[in-house]
Amino acid sequence: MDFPLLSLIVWSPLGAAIIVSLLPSQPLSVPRLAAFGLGLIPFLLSLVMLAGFDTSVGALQLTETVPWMPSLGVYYSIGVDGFSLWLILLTTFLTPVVILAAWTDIQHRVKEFMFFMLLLESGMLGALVATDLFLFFMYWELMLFPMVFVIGIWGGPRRRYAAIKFVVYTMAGSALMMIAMLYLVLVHAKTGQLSFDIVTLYDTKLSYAEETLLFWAFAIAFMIKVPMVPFHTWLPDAHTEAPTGGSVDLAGILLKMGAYGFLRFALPMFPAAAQDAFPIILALSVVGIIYGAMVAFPQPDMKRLVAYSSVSHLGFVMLGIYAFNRVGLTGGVLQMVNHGLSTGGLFILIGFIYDRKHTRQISEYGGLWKVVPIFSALFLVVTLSSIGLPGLNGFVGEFLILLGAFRAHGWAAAIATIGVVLGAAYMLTMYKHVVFGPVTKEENNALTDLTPREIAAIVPVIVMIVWMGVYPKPFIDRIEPTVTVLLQRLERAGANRHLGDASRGLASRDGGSEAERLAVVAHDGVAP
Amino acid sequence: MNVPVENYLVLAALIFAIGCAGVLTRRNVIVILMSVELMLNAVNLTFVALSRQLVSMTGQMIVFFVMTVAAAEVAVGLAIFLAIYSQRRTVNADEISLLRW
Amino acid sequence: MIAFYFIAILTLASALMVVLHRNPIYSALGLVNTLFLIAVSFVMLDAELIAMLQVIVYAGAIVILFLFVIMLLNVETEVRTARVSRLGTAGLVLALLLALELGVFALVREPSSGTPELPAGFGSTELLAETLFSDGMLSFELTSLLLLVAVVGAVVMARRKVES
Amino acid sequence: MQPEHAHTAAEAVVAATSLLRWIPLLPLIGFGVGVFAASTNRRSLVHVTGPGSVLLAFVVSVIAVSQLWALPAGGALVDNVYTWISVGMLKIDLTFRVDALTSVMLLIITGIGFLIHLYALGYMHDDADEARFFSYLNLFVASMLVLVLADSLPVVFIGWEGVGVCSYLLIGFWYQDMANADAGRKAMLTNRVGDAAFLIGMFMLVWALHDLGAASLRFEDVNRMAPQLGAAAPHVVTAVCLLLLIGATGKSAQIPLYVWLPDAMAGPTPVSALIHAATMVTAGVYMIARLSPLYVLSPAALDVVATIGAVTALFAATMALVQNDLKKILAYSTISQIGYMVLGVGVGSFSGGVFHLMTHACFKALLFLGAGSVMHAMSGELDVHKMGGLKKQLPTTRWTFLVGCLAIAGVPPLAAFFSKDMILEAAFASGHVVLWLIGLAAAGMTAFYMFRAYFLAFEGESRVDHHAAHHLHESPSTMTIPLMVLAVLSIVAGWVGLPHGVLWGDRFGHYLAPVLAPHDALGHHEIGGGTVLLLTLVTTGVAALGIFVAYSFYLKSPGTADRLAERFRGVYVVLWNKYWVDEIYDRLIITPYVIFSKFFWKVVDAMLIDGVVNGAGVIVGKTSDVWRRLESGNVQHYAAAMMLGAVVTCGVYWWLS
Repeated sequence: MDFPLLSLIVWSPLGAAIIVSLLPSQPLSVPRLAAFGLGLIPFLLSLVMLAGFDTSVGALQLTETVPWMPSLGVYYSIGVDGFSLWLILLTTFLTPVVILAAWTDIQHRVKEFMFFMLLLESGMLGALVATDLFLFFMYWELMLFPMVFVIGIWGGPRRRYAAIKFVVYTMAGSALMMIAMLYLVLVHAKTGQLSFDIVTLYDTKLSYAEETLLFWAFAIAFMIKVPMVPFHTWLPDAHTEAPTGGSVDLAGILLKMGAYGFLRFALPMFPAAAQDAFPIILALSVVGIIYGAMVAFPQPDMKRLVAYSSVSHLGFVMLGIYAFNRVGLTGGVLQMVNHGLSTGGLFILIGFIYDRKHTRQISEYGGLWKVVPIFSALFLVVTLSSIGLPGLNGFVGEFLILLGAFRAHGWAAAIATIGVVLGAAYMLTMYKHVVFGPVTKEENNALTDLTPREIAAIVPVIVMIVWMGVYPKPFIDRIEPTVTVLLQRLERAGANRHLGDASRGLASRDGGSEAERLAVVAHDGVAP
Repeated sequence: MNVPVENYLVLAALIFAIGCAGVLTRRNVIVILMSVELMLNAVNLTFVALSRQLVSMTGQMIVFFVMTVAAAEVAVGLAIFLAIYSQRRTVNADEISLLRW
Repeated sequence: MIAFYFIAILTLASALMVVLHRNPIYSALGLVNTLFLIAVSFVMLDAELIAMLQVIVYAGAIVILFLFVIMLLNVETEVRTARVSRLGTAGLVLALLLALELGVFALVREPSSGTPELPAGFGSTELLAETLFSDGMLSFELTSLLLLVAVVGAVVMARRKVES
Repeated sequence: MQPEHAHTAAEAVVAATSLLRWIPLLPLIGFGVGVFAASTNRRSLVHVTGPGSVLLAFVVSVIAVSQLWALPAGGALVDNVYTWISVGMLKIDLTFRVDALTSVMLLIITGIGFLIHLYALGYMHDDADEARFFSYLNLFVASMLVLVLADSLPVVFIGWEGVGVCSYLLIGFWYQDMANADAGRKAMLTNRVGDAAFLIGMFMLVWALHDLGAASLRFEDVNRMAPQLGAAAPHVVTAVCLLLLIGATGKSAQIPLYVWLPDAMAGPTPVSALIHAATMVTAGVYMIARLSPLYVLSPAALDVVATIGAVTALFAATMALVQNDLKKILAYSTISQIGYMVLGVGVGSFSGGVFHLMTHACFKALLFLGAGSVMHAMSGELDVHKMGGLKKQLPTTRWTFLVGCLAIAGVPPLAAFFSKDMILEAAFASGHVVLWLIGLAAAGMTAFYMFRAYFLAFEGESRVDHHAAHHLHESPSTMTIPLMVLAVLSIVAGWVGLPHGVLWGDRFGHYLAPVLAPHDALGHHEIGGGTVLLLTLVTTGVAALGIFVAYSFYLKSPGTADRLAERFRGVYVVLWNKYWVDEIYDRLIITPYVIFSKFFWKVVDAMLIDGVVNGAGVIVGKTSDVWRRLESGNVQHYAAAMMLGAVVTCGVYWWLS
């Protein structure tokens, strides 16, 4: 690639952040407008990237490599493939939306808030495109700290507890990952080449024990981020205390980094160990689906409820990934985007109502349809998307995940399907208590319906929710080739390995893999 | 003029130790700072001695930098003492414990 | 050799005076003395320029600054407390140990094979400048920045006093 | 618009057309307009687009059906819109397909749907949220049309869930009463349980077919591959059929998932008529009929289907006996009648089930709309004991309601006489004599409770309270015209499916035959004409008996019923409390669920996991509390420590070297 488009996408939010920080902070509209306007630039650039994305290729595209610390084998190397493409777009899409949604939510230190949001965007984008472990790790940490500040400065009453919990949880995982990363690089260095490049590291020769240990080190870091039960308790606190913008970015993109980490690093780097880890990860996914849904049910706080629903939904994503077949993996990747949209939308809407009433307690509301019908109708759409109504985005992902998982692990998928019922239970219960019934609180009669600015913020999300539900094919088409590449890698590792019980290998577990592989040939025209 | 380099090194070590003792035993921060200067000079002496032994100007160059840093350190240090004195009416190290838990 | 021992003993004596004398003014005078004597050592080590700088910068500027501040604060003679003397004991022990170690270091290693012949102009301004502006260029520039910061810092600290 | 004929290798003629997509699209556009009208408060707009869009859909449907009829028997119209999901081998197209079975459903949905929309114009006239109502209703029709037009299971599922959501929204339409919102949520959640089973069934089916080399969920493929699948993996067929049946019991309100339907009467009456009587609740029956080639391969699954149908028919009928709320009576009656349909498909008479579905749509919509008309006149009163003698004030409603009652009771020659007969006959013929007896008992009860309601409401002395009596009036013509049309339909709808050998015979079954599994797939022994006649007489006799008992209890000697209730107190209490099924579900499922949820939240999450997390923090804090005392703040202490470090480092270095 001659033109560093991807770099531009990653760095433009940083530039925007710096510009915003140099502007005067009063009147408040200056940083707001500037952040919104500049926040659109990465989105437009990423649309250009989408147009240039080659649908038929599963490998990394638009790659850029510049020596950074060549003596240490560290390169600034970035690229995009089917796993990261939609997450990048989701990031650049959600940031202007969030800025628009947080317009009045943030009243003090507006400039600083906008600075951190844009910095956060840059960090997230960097982590999504990095194909060098060192670079990835740097961005991984870079996206942590703006979020900590966002929670810690603009958060709710328990913001400090939430922020510290978030940092400690994440850093605990990061520490493990860093050790594993260095170990891996040093093992690889025995070949005489010091490299942090992940594609190079994919081929590191590891003993099975080493591979297993390293896999778990990476996996735990990512499991915390996903988050999977029992590493999830930072999420409800962080979500609940964060301001709207923070919650949306947290739910929309940050959580995806865990699952993305599995796809980009843990699975392809340690394919055999990753596959053998399936009983534990699968069990935790299913437990997460049910457990998250159950704990969400009695929550009195809307944001906390949605936070637990994220635990449940991300359990689906992990279930799809661990199906290790084309349908499940594609569904998992798609569901990441879906969850970002629907949960992001929920947080935006809850933020709107919080702006007016300054409480998130479900019991403080009731009968809102009478007072704020537009809000209620939009809330309904997003709620339905969250519970996976066919025709809206949530269904497509859930359907593919469960379909794929059913092939690989029938019982797990069957139990997970119960999560679909439970998901409806807690979402509809919340919706009922907030929107239906008589107006029980006198002061709620004074609530005003959404302003045009707020509608402008939420409608793009709803449009995407409907689009991805009605016509998901363009999304799937761009994910699938990359899934193929990963599957081939996993199957090769499963077949080459002579360790452990052969019947636990992927190839024999998934009876359809032979046919699938043939389908791959027919579909992509590449030899397996 | 053929004093072995070891002699200078021992001399420097002794001066350094004296400086250390000063830093640890005196209460007056100004004297402590002076003792620090002693330690710096001991190091400088080592540098110059070894510079000659190894026939390299780098040692002398570093002494040059050390002097600069020392000058800056004294300027800032004394300014801090002035400020502290104006607030607390003392220049005794054991009476200044802002970092205490 | 005799000259060296003479200078060395004087240096150590004045250094001890810095550390031991209760009156800071005497300490400062001891410091001047020490610095001069070290400058003499520099000359004996063929570092004329450094010796010159030592006299000008240290004896001329820094010690004057010390004296100035001592006068300004009107510091009285130090009174020792029990706490300090306990620490002092520990400090003396530590200092002795350190001296021992460093001395042993210097002596135990293989004795140096005499003093090497020096090229012409070693220690001269010209050669030092050459080193300074080639190898130490960046450090030199950074040092200038450091001095600037120190000046600003000192002024800021001093001004705060006026405000309060 | 002319379909281009494409002759396939198979005998069936499939014609491609792009007409079909307009059938669901038109109500969907109506929905969009409705949303616009609701948000901008243009109520008059939906008066046109609400019923209008459904009328247009009806017209298009009629055109489509006439095109279908132009094709040879067994033909179909297909409209491939676009590829919805495509991953690897799995390709799900959004394709609409009209064959004989779909054509019946299409006409029911758009035809009766239009009548009900028309009725709703009058019924909802005074409601401020009219626009919202019509937009939901249009969305429902669109979803329902997708459900029946779909040519594959996933697309059916779009409609399947779509109608569920519309039902949820419409039951809770008057959201300000929390009871309505609760009823809506209950409906949605109960349905979701079925839907989860539906999904699992779908997954099992598609992978089973995948192993046979044809991963597809198109009905055509499923039904074509069914025999192969049955041979390769008979237990999979049974499992799939049973899972889909659970899905059907949710949507079609059968045991054990019927509990939502009586509560669903909280919605506006047109909704009850359209969704909870005529269309949505029959989706389960439709689905089983659609997959009949699969179901006939598993007699075990079919036996379960038939048993559930028969037991539900009787069970619901007994509960209807003692209800006082007119709409609740109709709700239990609906459950019972759908039980008949499920019984029908369960005993292999798929066309019989669909036939009853069609006739039921007519007379049950009629009955519900009649009840709505009564309710309209009575200012919302639904207790039959507070009515009586309404025939004077509400003549049209009374006559049409009477027709509906006669039709549902199975009085010849009205609709249910033929359809119910056909099912019972099939049950008998297939050797399920017990199920036949159960069905017969339910038929008698049906006649009894319907006429009980009729006599209490329309005949006899007026028990209307003073205030309501003042307002009594016949409904406006937008409401009565649909009633009359439906009354006519309730009379004639049965005539398309006469018993074998009578006049033109079973034209309906004949029409559907190419689509459904053959009647003899289960090995029915043919029963003679004499037996058929005998069975018909028995059924009719039982119905007449039911009507007579109702007459004598409630009209001739009022008070008999109360005495009877006193005499059989235990039975009455059980029926009155609806066998405590709701309470049992509550104790067995909901309460433990809530308790466990709170346990996980408060104990596992807050105490166990956060306890570990916060405990780690506390330990670090306490330890630091000890260590921080080293920080004396005295700079010389720090210097001493540094010095010590230097001494030790040097010492170690010296020691080592």
